[in-house]
Amino acid sequence: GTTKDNSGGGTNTGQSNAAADPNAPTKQGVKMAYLPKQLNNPYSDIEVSGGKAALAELKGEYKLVGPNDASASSQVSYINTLIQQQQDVIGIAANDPNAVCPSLNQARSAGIKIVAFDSDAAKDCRDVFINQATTQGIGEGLVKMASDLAGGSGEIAILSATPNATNQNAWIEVAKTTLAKPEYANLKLVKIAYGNDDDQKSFQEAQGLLQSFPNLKVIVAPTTVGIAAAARYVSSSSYKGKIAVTGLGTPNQMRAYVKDGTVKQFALWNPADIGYLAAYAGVALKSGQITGAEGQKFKAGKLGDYTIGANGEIVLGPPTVFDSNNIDKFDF
Amino acid sequence: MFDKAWHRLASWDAAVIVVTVLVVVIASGAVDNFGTGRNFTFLMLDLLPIALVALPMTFIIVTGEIDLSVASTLGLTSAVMGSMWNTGMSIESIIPLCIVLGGVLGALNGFFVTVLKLPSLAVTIGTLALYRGLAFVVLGDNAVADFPRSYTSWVTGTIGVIPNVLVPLLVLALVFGVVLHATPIGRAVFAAGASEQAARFAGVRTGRLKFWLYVVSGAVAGLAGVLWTLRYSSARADNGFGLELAVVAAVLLGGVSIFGGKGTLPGVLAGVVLLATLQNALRLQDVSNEALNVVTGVLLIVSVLLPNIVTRSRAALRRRRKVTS
Amino acid sequence: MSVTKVAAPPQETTRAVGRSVLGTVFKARESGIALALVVLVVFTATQNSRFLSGQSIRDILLGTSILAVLAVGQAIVVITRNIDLSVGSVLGLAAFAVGSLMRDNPGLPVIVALLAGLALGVVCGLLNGALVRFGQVPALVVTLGTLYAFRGVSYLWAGGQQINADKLPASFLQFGTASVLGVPWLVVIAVVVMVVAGVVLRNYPVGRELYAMGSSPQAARLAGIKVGRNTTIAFAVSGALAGLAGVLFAARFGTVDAAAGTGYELNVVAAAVVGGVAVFGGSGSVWGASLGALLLTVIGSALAVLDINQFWQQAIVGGLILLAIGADRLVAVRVAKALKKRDSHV
Amino acid sequence: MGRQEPGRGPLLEVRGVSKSFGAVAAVAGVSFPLYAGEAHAVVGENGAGKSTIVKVLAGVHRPDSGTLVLAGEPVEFGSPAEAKAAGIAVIYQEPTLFPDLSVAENIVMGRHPRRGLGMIDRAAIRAEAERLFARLGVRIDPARPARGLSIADQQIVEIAKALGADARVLVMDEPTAALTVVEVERLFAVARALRDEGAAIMFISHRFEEVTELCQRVTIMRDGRHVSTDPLTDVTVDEMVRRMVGRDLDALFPKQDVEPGAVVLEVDGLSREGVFRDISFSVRAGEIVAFAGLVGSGRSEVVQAVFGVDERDAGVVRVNGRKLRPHSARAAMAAGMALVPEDRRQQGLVMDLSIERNVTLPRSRALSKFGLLVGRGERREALDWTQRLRTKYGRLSDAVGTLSGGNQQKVVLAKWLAMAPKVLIVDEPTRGIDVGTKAEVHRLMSALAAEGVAVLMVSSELPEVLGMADRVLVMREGRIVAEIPRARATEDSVMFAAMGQGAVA
Ligand SMILES: Nc1ncnc2c1ncn2[C@@H]1O[C@H](COP(=O)(O)OP(=O)(O)OP(=O)(O)O)[C@@H](O)[C@H]1O
Ligand SMILES: Nc1ncnc2c1ncn2[C@@H]1O[C@H](COP(=O)(O)OP(=O)(O)OP(=O)(O)O)[C@@H](O)[C@H]1O
Ligand SMILES: [Mg+2]
Ligand SMILES: [Mg+2]
Repeated sequence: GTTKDNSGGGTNTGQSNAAADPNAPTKQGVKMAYLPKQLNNPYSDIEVSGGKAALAELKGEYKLVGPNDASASSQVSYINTLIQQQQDVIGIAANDPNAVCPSLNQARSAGIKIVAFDSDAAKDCRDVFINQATTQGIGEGLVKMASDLAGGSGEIAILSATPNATNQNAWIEVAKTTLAKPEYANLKLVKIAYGNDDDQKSFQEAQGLLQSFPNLKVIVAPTTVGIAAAARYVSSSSYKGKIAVTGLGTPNQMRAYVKDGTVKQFALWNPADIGYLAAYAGVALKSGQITGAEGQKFKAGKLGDYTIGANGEIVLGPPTVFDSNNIDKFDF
Repeated sequence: MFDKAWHRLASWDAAVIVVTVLVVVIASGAVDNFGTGRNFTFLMLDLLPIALVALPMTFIIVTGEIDLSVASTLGLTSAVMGSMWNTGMSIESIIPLCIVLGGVLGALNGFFVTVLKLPSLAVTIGTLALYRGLAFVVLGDNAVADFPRSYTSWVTGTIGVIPNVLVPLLVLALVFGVVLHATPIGRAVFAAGASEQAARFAGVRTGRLKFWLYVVSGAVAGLAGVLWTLRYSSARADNGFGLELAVVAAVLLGGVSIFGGKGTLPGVLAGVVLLATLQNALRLQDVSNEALNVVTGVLLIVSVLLPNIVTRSRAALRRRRKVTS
Repeated sequence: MSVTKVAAPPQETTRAVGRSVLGTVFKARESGIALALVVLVVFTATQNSRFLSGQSIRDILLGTSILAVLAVGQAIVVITRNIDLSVGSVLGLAAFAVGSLMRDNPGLPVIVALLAGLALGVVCGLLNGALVRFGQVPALVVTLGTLYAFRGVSYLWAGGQQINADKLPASFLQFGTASVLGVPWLVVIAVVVMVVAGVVLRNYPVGRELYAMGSSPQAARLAGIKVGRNTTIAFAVSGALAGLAGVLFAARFGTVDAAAGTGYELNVVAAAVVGGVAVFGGSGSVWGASLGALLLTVIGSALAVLDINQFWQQAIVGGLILLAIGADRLVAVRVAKALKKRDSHV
Repeated sequence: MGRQEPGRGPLLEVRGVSKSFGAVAAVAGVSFPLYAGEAHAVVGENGAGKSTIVKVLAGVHRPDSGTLVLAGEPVEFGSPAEAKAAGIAVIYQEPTLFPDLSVAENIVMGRHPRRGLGMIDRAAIRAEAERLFARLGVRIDPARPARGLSIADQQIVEIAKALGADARVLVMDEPTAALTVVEVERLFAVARALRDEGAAIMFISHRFEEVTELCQRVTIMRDGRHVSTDPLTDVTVDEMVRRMVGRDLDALFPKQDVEPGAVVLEVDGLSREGVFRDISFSVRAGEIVAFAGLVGSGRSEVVQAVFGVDERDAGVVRVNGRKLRPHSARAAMAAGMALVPEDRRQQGLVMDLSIERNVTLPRSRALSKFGLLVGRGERREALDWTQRLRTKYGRLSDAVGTLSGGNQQKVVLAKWLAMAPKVLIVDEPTRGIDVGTKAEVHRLMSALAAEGVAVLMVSSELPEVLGMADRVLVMREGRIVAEIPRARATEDSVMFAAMGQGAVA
């Protein structure tokens, strides 16, 4: 029979081998559709707003579609619709790296370029991936912030998004290996909770963490929904001042909690820049200036020049750490 | 005049079929990219799980019961399929095991409904939570993705524009249709739904019948779970979340009475196609998901409201005629 | 004649004995849940004493209050042999409506928010009620339809907007956590709702009529009960309470988008069913339903505190629902058997 | 039509009331008066339209034509609530209790006594229930739920409900059907007291002793029409029966004499706790055996247990010497047994299905080819049997619910005759069907017996029992108390056995 061992689960690549022409003219009127994990999520709204701005600069056509639930199967239906509508580029934040793969490959065979952003699809079914920061950088950064807030020792817990979230899981992996290093020997990760990127669920999970672990010092939430919910819970409870909240969040959402002292510091890249960069990468792909191979370069408007890294990854840059001193300089 | 009103009611499903055909024709003309072969493929792939699960659901609703746990059964079989694959079992033995598992989950519903005689709505709300919860227990954080190419590509593959999976669906639909409309079992299903007591007095073993319907419903949901997993090459605990409402909506839209005793399988298939086509066409027109929700809900209510209004206004008319004559 | 006369006296004694047995059996339903609750709390507290800390109890009560308000409304509808699956969507709609109202008019007092939520809920409930009453469409179908439709409306309205805590007036947010005499406002409101509904159902004719309708619709009509009117009232109340719950939700969580309350309907029905409200109407109480809500919330908290894998939570809730309705059925069968034996003249 | 009563007008008058259900004219142009201080009997055969009149008075049905006149004023009741408000209390033929509510609450539903703040006064409710039960001389715990009450107790609660309403007009549709003689006496004492206080009472019963004991005036109905209204002193019981039936009884029951063959059905020691006990009897080929007894004596339960739709606790059923699997209607059918149940609307027919489907439902397996039901087999069979029974219908595909009662009954018969039974059990075979059909049904049963079928009949109509049966088994309180051969079966002997010693005094 066919078993895991002999099925050869990993599959051959669909990478296009056409040569890139860095000097090809930038196409106008490129139709690019954004398919975030889920509509009506403030974080992805900011992301795609950057894409919209970039496409206006590039004289392309911007479009936003997506499901109301963060499920892979509904994304597939939307990819199919986009294929039918003969888009030029699809920018996708994949809910499940593999589930969207067959459809994305169908899109590619129909000549559509795929730019994964924020959350990667499997490598062999997209052209490039816009990574907000290196996984290593984020994972280590999270641990460092937690360590600072905990004073170098004590219990910490992670409040993540969904159990399947690709990014968060990758960052948590890095965080775990980082914690194993001797300089963090006194930090103890007691639990990883999942708020499913649902505000209310995250709120309750934060509540549960504080009840279960009386000695908890820091909640690290590597997701914007989670950190806001955790901060809100702590700020309205008797734990305020005793528990530190940190992680990845948007300045606008977190401003109130930084001001009232619940949150000392947190980090994030500018989400709008991800969408912005994705649009430039998409148009460059469509114009034939790049194909997604390592080492190719393209221009990304106000963000400057970028080089494609290994596996078609394009890294946006290091995240910004926000605290009470600088938070008022940002508005997103 | 009695029989006319009656016929009007009974042919609600015929009306749905006509409306479905109309919608397909109009969409082909008016919606860009709708009438292409590839879109047909996508449409069929999207409606496959709903159509599949709707087949036994039709039987169950015709007997006057309901099964809300189907989507969770789908999710649980998908999760189990993933974890079995991880243990290194062969896919050839996993697939039948998953279908059997679905049957067992259905049997538990059947036990509660027919042996303990509990209301099916309450029972299947309970198992809806239970099975979905167990799916998460089984697979937790993981998504199993590395299913064999030969299988996943068969599920997404086509013969011309006809998806491969349409073949088993059509075969099953034919079998379910024949059983419902042209066999003693079908007769018993209608009788049990229209009047359980009268059916028992005519020698129908209603408890046993319903029990097996739940088993079949579970098994088909298990099959749907397998196909779902292979189609998205992703076994996840949340697969098919919320599908039960879409299935019930399609069945009711197809003219099946929620009180049991009435309905046809062609009508249900038309209901499934109508819902899926509307969604597909409206989405191609860039109508948002949210508007689709409203359309689905309104359609559902109208589908039951309309025949009621028709029969009642006919009855009122008749009364008036009688008084004047 | 002599036969019946001789038979009479022993019959009387058995009846007198039966009464006390019956009394206890009837109270057993809700006390069973209460017992389960106590066992769970005690067990959890022995594992983790923090479970009984002030903050923890406050959190549980706050969590329960929203679910309990919904469960009270659901119980009222289910008692009349109907069901309201649209409550989650009504909650979402009301939460967003009230959230944007408060955001745009920061000066409004909280009471306006509450009234606005109630009013919106009543409108939704009346729509359900009218469809059930005049359209003669089964409640399950109507409210399944409006579950989609109301949710769709809130998405259409909200789009991608999210109303964040920093946009809401502080007075409104405080209302979500503040207390009077140490009891959070939300809990006060939930208790008031529960007591009012409980007293009306138990002590006012209209309440008794709702039970009668659920117990036997035909008999209700023959007894001169205005079945149509009462059905509409039940749906309107359920809608109103869902609207109110929406306001509480917005105040408590501070962040509202169009998805608020998605999937709540199953929790609410589960709370009512677990609390002993019979799905086929005619029996159960709002106390039971509220206890069911409390039990479900405590289970959630306890599983978190006991550090049980959160994935088990849903499975345990499902198993509990089955257990509750199964036990309910067994009690009912027992009672029926006991009554039959007692009355048999053979 | 009734005789003019000089000096005072009627409290409530029914004037030319007609009511049809589809093609069935249940009541056609009926008029009679109800006087204050008088008990008025309405008698007629099953299906004569008595209950329909009751429901018109109760505001359940709106008459198609005709009016009700209350104290000289024409009234129109749009709902039961309005009739109630006008002072009309009704005891329906079928008990209409709320099983989940307490007995006391059932009694006061719709008119709860109140105390402060408009709240229900529970103590008063309980006191009222106890007062009413005391008046009726029964002991029922007011706090217990109505679920599980015996039919007799249910009926008593219904009576208490009506008495508690303090009505000007008290309408009682067969209130005594399930009661024992003692309880009937108490009821009558209360009714007389109410009557003497000036209430008008309408009383329906199939027992003439009761009618003569309580009432002063009698209206006779036949086939939905008014036959006569007279003071009871002016008519004899024989005269009433003659007017009710409208023709000679003997002509109605053309029982052929058949020499009984071997024993086909044998029932031994059948028991079901709380319902019937130790039932043993046998039926021979060609024989018609009748079960007689009061309503609620357990006859229907016995035949349902014999057929296997109900469970039984003990006992054996044999057909042609072979034991039947208990609680399996299918096994009984396979052995050649057929049951025409008493309640055709609930048990006999699937109202929403077509005539054709109903007729062939028990035989769908036999009619299928390779498991499939295709072709015209079903239709041919349905056509054959409905025609043999001279059933009137539009099309075979019409829902059976659209047929008149008598034709529905024929469909039930067709359904079971189509399987050519060896044992035919008929429970109240002529309930609610018209006189002509009744004769046809009797002819048919007689003919089947002549062909060698063993027929077991349950009937509450004494003339039917006396006219058709070769042997009468009388049941009382769940037991067979007498076996009376045709030669000795008389109204007196059967009633005597059915009511128990001393009852027929
Ligand atoms: N709701 C209904 N729909 C159709 N037909 C009906 C309905 N109610 C009564 N009938 C028919 O009307 C006729 C008169 O019925 P009704 O109940 O008034 O008889 P009845 O005199 O009370 O008989 P019984 O002595 O058996 O109680 C019957 O043929 C019955 O089948
Ligand atoms: N719903 C019920 N709940 C409790 N007891 C019942 C119920 N129905 C019937 N019984 C009891 O079963 C016994 C037999 O009733 P059954 O209807 O079989 O009598 P029957 O002789 O066939 O009368 P009928 O002429 O009404 O058919 C009675 O003692 C009655 O009290
Ligand atoms: Mg009657
Ligand atoms: Mg009977």
